[in-house]
Amino acid sequence: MMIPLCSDLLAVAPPVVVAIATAEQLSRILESLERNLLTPIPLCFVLGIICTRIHGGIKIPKELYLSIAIFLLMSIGFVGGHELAHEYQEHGVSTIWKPALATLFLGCLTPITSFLVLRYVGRLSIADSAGIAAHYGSTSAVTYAVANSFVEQSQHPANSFLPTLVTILECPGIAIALVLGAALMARERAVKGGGGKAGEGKLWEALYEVMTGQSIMLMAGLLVIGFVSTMFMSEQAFQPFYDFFQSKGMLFRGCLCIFLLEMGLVAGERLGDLLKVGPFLVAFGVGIALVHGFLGAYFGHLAGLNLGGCTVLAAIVASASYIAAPPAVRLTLPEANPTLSITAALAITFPFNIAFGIPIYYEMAKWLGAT
Amino acid sequence: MMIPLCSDLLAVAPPVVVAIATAEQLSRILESLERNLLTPIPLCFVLGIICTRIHGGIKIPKELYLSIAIFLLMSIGFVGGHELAHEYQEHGVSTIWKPALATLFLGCLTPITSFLVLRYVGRLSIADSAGIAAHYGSTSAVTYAVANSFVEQSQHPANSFLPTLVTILECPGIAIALVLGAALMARERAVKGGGGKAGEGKLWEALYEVMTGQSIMLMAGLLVIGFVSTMFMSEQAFQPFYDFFQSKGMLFRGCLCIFLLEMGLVAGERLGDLLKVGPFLVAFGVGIALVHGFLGAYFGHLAGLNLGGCTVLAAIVASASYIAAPPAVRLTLPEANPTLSITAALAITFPFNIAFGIPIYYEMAKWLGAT
Amino acid sequence: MMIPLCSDLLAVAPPVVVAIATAEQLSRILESLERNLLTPIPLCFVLGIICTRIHGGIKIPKELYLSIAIFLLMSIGFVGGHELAHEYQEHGVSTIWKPALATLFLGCLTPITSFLVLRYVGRLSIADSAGIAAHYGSTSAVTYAVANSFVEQSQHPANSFLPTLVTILECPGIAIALVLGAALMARERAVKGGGGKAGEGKLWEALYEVMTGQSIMLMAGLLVIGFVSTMFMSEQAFQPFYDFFQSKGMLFRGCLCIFLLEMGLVAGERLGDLLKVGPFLVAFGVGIALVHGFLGAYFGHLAGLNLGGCTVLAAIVASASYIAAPPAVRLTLPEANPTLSITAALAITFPFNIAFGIPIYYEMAKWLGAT
Amino acid sequence: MQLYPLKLVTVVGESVIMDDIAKEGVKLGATGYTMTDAAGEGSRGARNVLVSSGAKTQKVEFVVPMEVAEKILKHVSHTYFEHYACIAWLADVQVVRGQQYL
Amino acid sequence: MQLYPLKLVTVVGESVIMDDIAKEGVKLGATGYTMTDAAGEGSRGARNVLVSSGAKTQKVEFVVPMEVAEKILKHVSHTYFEHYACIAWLADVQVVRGQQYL
Amino acid sequence: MQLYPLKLVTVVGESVIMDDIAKEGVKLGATGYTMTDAAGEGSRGARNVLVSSGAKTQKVEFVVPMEVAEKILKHVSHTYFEHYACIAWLADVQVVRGQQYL
Ligand SMILES: Nc1ncnc2c1ncn2[C@@H]1O[C@H](COP(=O)(O)O)[C@@H](O)[C@H]1O
Ligand SMILES: Nc1ncnc2c1ncn2[C@@H]1O[C@H](COP(=O)(O)O)[C@@H](O)[C@H]1O
Ligand SMILES: Nc1ncnc2c1ncn2[C@@H]1O[C@H](COP(=O)(O)O)[C@@H](O)[C@H]1O
Ligand code: NA
Ligand code: NA
Ligand code: NA
Repeated sequence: MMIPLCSDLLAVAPPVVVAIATAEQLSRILESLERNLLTPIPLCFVLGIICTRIHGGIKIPKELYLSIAIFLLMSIGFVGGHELAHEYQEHGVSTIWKPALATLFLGCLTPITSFLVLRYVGRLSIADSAGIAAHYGSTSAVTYAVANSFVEQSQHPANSFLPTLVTILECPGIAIALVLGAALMARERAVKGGGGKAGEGKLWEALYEVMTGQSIMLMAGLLVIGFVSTMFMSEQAFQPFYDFFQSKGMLFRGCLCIFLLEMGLVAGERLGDLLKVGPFLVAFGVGIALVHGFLGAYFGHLAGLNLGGCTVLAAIVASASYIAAPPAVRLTLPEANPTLSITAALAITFPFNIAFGIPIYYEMAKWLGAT
Repeated sequence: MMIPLCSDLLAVAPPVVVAIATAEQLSRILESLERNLLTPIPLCFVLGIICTRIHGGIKIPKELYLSIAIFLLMSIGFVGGHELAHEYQEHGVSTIWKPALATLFLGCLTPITSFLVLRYVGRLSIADSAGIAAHYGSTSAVTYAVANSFVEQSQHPANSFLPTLVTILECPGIAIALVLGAALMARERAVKGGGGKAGEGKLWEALYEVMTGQSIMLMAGLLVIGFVSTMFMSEQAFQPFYDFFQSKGMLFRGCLCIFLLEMGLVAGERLGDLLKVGPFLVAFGVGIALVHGFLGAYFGHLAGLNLGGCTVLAAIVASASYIAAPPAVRLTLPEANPTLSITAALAITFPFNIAFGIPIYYEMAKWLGAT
Repeated sequence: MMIPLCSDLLAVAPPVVVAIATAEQLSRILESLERNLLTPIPLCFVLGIICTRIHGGIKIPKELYLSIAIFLLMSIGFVGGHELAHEYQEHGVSTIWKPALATLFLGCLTPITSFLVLRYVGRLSIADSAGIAAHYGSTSAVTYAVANSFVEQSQHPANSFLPTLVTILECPGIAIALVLGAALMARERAVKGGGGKAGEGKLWEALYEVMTGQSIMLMAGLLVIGFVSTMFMSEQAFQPFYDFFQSKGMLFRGCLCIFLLEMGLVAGERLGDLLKVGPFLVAFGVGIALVHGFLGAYFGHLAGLNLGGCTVLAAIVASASYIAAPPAVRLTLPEANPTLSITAALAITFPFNIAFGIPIYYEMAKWLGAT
Repeated sequence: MQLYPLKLVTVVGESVIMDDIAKEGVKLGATGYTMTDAAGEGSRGARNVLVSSGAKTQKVEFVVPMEVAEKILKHVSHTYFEHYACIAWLADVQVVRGQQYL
Repeated sequence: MQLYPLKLVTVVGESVIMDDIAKEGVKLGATGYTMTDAAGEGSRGARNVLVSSGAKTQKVEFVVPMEVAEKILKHVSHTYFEHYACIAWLADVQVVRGQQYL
Repeated sequence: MQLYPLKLVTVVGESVIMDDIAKEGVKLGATGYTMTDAAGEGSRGARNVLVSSGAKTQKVEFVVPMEVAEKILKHVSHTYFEHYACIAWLADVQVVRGQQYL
C-alpha cells in the first residue's frame, strides 16, 4: 500500500507548494490566522512567553499543570469513546477503519522521515536524530485540542472519531524511533568496539513505559469508558459526565487556557536556546511540520475524512510530543541532547502549528478537495 | 431500645439469606449490577487497578487527590445543609430525628460487631481488631457519593437529609473502637506487667483529632453553611454556589471519576497484600459489609427512610473509612498493622460495595418493604 | 487637582460620621450585614477561623490555594477585558477615563495617608510604617470579588469596568511606599553614619518585581486577552471561555468559598498575633479602612460611578494587599516586621471589610448620592 | 569567620508522628527545626498512611549541641522506634553564628 | 545511647533515573532509602525533563555501611555519570540502632 | 574509587531570599546547587511570607571546596543574617569525581 501512495504523493507535492501561494488563498490564510490567533488559547500562550521574557512573576504550580494535563487527556479519551459509540451504532466500523489505518501508517512514517532529514540533511548524531524523531513521530494532545477548537469555530467540525486517531498516533512513532536509534547505535558501537553502558538494557523497559505511559493509559482507558458508558447508560445519567469532560465545554476550554499559559512560560525559557540549536533545527521544526501536515491532510482525505477531520489529522501528524516522548528518549538514548528535541518540539513546532500551521492545514485540506 | 430491636433482627436475618437467593431477585441484582458497573465511576476505579497491575504510568498528583477530597466533603456537607433546610422548613425535625438516632445507634454498634468478629472469630490481636474495627465503624464519603448516584439513576432518590447521616456516622465508630482498643490493651499490659510507651498518652489527643479532623470539620461546617445560606439567601444568589457544590452536577460527578481513578491506583497496589492478609480478612471484608448493610437497610426502614434512603444508609454503614480512620488508628494503636486495615477497607470492602454491595442493599431495602 | 479635592473632603467628612449614625441607616446597615454575612463566602472564612482556633484538621494544599488565586486573578482580568470591550464599543473612553484617573490618584494617596498615620500617630519605625503602607496602598483581589458579589446580590451591579480599576490600583501604592521607605531610611542611615546592607540595592529590583508580579501580569494580561477576544471572536465561540471565567458563575463563586476557607485558616493563626501588635494597629486596620473607603466612594462618585461601582471602588481602596505586597516589602525593607503588616491586612482589615466594611461603603455611597 | 561545631540530628519517618517529633525536639532544647516532605522505603515503610497534609514520609532536621542531640535521639528511639517506621542519625556540622543555637 | 558509625550516601540527579537508582541501591545492599523532590542547577542541569511525577530533580539518600556505600557510588558513577545530570557524595553519620542498617 | 574531600554548605531560610542565595552562591564559585522546599520554625520563622512559588521556607545546598564555602557563608551571614530568617552550616563530604566541582 505504501509504494503507490508515495508515488501519488510525489506527483501531488510540487503543485501544492505553488498553488498554496495564490493570492486569494494567502488572504484567506491571513483571515483565518486572525480568527485563530486572536482567541484566548493562543493569546494565553503569548502571555506566557512575554512573561518569561520580561522575567515576570507568573508561576503555575506544577501540580496544577499536571492536573490539567490529566483532565485534558481524560477528556479527549472520554469524548472520543462517546463519539465512537455513536459512530459505531450508526455505521459500524465502516467509516472508521480507513482513517485508523491511515493514521497508523502516518505514525510509522513520520519518525522515519524525521530521522532521515535530521541525520542526512542536518548531519546530527544518531542519538540526536533518533531522539528528535521520537518526538515528531508522536503527537501533542494540546495541538489536537487547539486544532479541534479551530475547526469548530470555522463551522467545519471534524469527524467524530478524531480523538481515537490521536490515541492511535501516540505510541508507534516513539517506539519506532527508539528502536531505530538503539539499533543503529549498537551497530556503531560494535564497529568502534566501545562498550555500551546505560540505556541499552533499558530499551524494552522504555518501550513498555511508553505504551503504558500516562498519556496512552488515560486516553485509551477513558476511550473505553466513554464507549461503554455511552452504550449502557441512559442519556440523562450520562449527561453530567459528558458536561464535565466535553471538549466544547467551559472546563476544557478554560483549562486549555491555563495550560497554554504554562506552555508559554516554558517555551519562553526555551526561546533563549533557539540560538544554541541553530538555524537548521528551526527550519526543520517548521519544514517537517508542513510536510507532515500535508501528508496528514492528504491521507486523511484519501481515507475519507471531512474538511475539519483532515485539518485536525494534519495538525496532529505535524505536531511533536513534549510530554510522553522526552522521558522515554532520555532513558533510552541518554546521549541525545534533550535541549535540541524539546526546544524544537515546544519552542518551534508547537507555536508554529498553533499560530500558522492549523490555518495552513485547513487550506491544504480544502485545496485537496476535502469538504 | 437496643434489645428488642436486636431480637427482632435475629428473627429476621435467616429468611433474608434464603429469600435473597430467589431466582427473580438474583436476575434483578444482576441487572442492577450491569447498570451500576458500566458507568464511568466504577470503570475509572477498574482502570486505576488495571494501570497499577500492569505497572502503567498514571500518576495523580497527591495535591489533586487531596483537593478533590476537600471538594467532595464540602459538597456533601453543603448539599446536605441545603436539603436539611428545605426538610426543616417543611416538616421541622419530625422526619429527621428517627433516622438520625438510628444512624447514631448504628455508628455505635458497628465497631463493636466488627471488633467481636475480628477478635473472637479471626483471632487477631487486640490492637489489630480494634484498629480494623475503627475503620469499619466509620464511613466512606465516596461510597456515599457512589450509592447516591446509583439510587438517583434508579429513579429512587434518597431522602434529602442523607448527607446529614453521613456526618453523624463519621466519628462515633472510630472513637468507640479506639477507646475499646486502648482500654483492653492497658488491661492486658497491666496483666503482663509491661510498661506502655507511645500511643497511650495520645488516645485523647487522637480522639480530639478525629472529632475535629478534616472530614468532620468540612462536612459539618459546610452543612451549617448550606443550611444558613439556604435560609437567608435569595434563590438566585444561592444558585451559583449550589451549581458548584451540587452532587448531581458535572463537577461532583467528574471529580468523583478522577478520585476513583486514584483509589483504583492505590487499591491495585494493595491487591498484592491480599495474600498476606489471608482469607479470613477477605471474607470479613465482604461478610461484615453484608451484615452491616443489612442492619443499615433494616434500621433505615424502621426509621422511615424511603427505598433510596435505606439503600444509601446501608451502603454507608457497610462502608469502611480509609481517610479519617488510618491516621487516628496509627497514632493511638501503633501496634496495629495498617496493612491489614487499609487493605481490608480499600481493596476488599470498598470495591465490593461499589460493584456488588450497593445493588444488593437496594434489593435488601426493597425486600424489607421500603419504597 | 489634589488640593481643592482635599479641602472639599475636609468639609464633607465630619457630617458623614454623624449622618452615618442615624437610626434608619444603622438598621439598613444591619440588614445588609445580615444579607452579606449569612452567605457561603464569609461563612467559609469564619469556618476557617474556627477550625484554626480549635486546632481542627482542615488543610488546604498550598497548590490548591495558589491555583485558585491564579484562576481568580485570570477571571477578574478576563471579565474586565470583556466588559471594557463592550463599554469601549458603546462609549469609547468617555465613561472610563475619569474613574481610571480617580483610581490612580487614590492609589498614590492611600500609601501616603497610611504612612503618615502609622509614623506620626502610631510612632512606628520608618521601615514598619512604610511596609504597612505598601500593603494598604495596594488592593486585595478577593475583597474586590466579595464586594462585587455583594452589590450584585443587592441588585446594584457595579459599572462594568471595575475590574480594570482593580488592575490600576494594584501597583502604584506598593511602589510609592517602598520608595518612600527606602529614601527615608537611607537619609536616617546617612545621619546615623551606619552602612546599609541588604535591601538597598534591591529596591529597583523589587519595584520591577511588583510591576511584573503574578497579580499584575495575570490581571493585566487577561484583561488584554478578554478585550481582544471580545472584539474579534463570534459570541458563540467566546461563550465557553466566558462561562469558565465569569465572575457570577459557579466556578468563580465556588473557588472563592475554598479560597476564603484557607484565608480563614491563615487569619485564625494570625489572631493570636493581635495581642502582640497592640491596640493601635487594630484601630488603624479598621479606621484607615473606613477613611480610605470613604475616599473611594467619594472620588468614585465624583468620577461618575454608579452605586455599585462606588461601593466596590470604596472596598478595593479600603482593602490591603496580602499577596503581592508581602514579598516585595520583605525584600526591600527587611527591617520591617512582617507580622505587623500581615496581621493588620489579613486578620483585621480583610475580615472587617468582608463583614462590616462593604455594607458600610454601600451606605456611604448611597449617602453621597450615588445611584 | 567563626564556625561553631554542632550536631545535625536527622529523623526520617512516617508523617503521622513527624509534627510531634519536631515539637518535642524544640521542647528538648532545639532552637528550631527544618521539615521536608519525602518518600521512602525501609523495613516497615508499608506502615505509612496518608495524612491530610499529603506526604506519607517526612524528614526533620535539628541543628543542636551534643547534649540536646542525645536527648532528642534518646526520646525518638525510645518513643517511636518500636512501632513506627523511622530512622534517625547524627552528623557533625560547623554552624555560622552557632552561638544562637546553643 | 549507642550510635553506629555508618555512611550517608546522597545522590542528586534528574528524576528520570532516580527511581531506578533508589531500587538499585536497595539491590546493592541498602536497607532502605529516602527520596526528596528538589530543583537545581549544575553543569548539565538543562538535560532534565519533566516526568509525570512532577519534579525534574530529585535527591535520594541511603544510610549504609561503607562497603555498600562504595558499591552504590561505583554503580551510580559508572552507569549514570557520563550521560545524565547527577552528583553523588558520601558523609559520616552516627546512626541510632544502626545494626538494623548493616 | 577516588573520592574528593569537599564541603557541603547548607542554607535554610525564608524563600523570599533563597533564589538570590542560590544565584549568588554560583557567582561565588559553586558549580551548581540543589534547592528543596521545606517548612520550619526558628527564632524568626514568623517573618516568612508566602511567595508565588508556594513554599515559605527553602533549603539550598552547595558542594564546594573550602574557599568557596567560606565565601558563601560569609556572604550569606553578612547580607542576610541580620534581618532575614535563615541558618547556614557546613559539613565534610566525600564527592565522587569531585574534581568537577573544584
Ligand atoms: N537505610 C536507609 N537509608 C535511608 N533512609 C532510610 C533507610 N531505611 C529507612 N529509611 C527511611 O526511613 C523510613 C522508615 O524506615 P523503616 O522504619 O525502616 O520502614 C523509610 O520510609 C525511609 O524513608
Ligand atoms: N556543586 C553542586 N552543589 C550542589 N548540587 C549540585 C552541584 N552541582 C550539581 N548539583 C545538583 O546536581 C544536579 C545535576 O548536576 P549536573 O550533572 O552538574 O547538571 C543539579 O540539578 C543540581 O541539583
Ligand atoms: N536549630 C535549628 N535546626 C534546624 N533548623 C533550624 C534551626 N533554627 C532555625 N532553623 C531553620 O531556619 C529557618 C530560619 O530560622 P530563624 O532565622 O531562626 O527563624 C527556620 O524556618 C528553620 O527552617
Ligand atoms: Na507527529
Ligand atoms: Na461503617
Ligand atoms: Na488599599
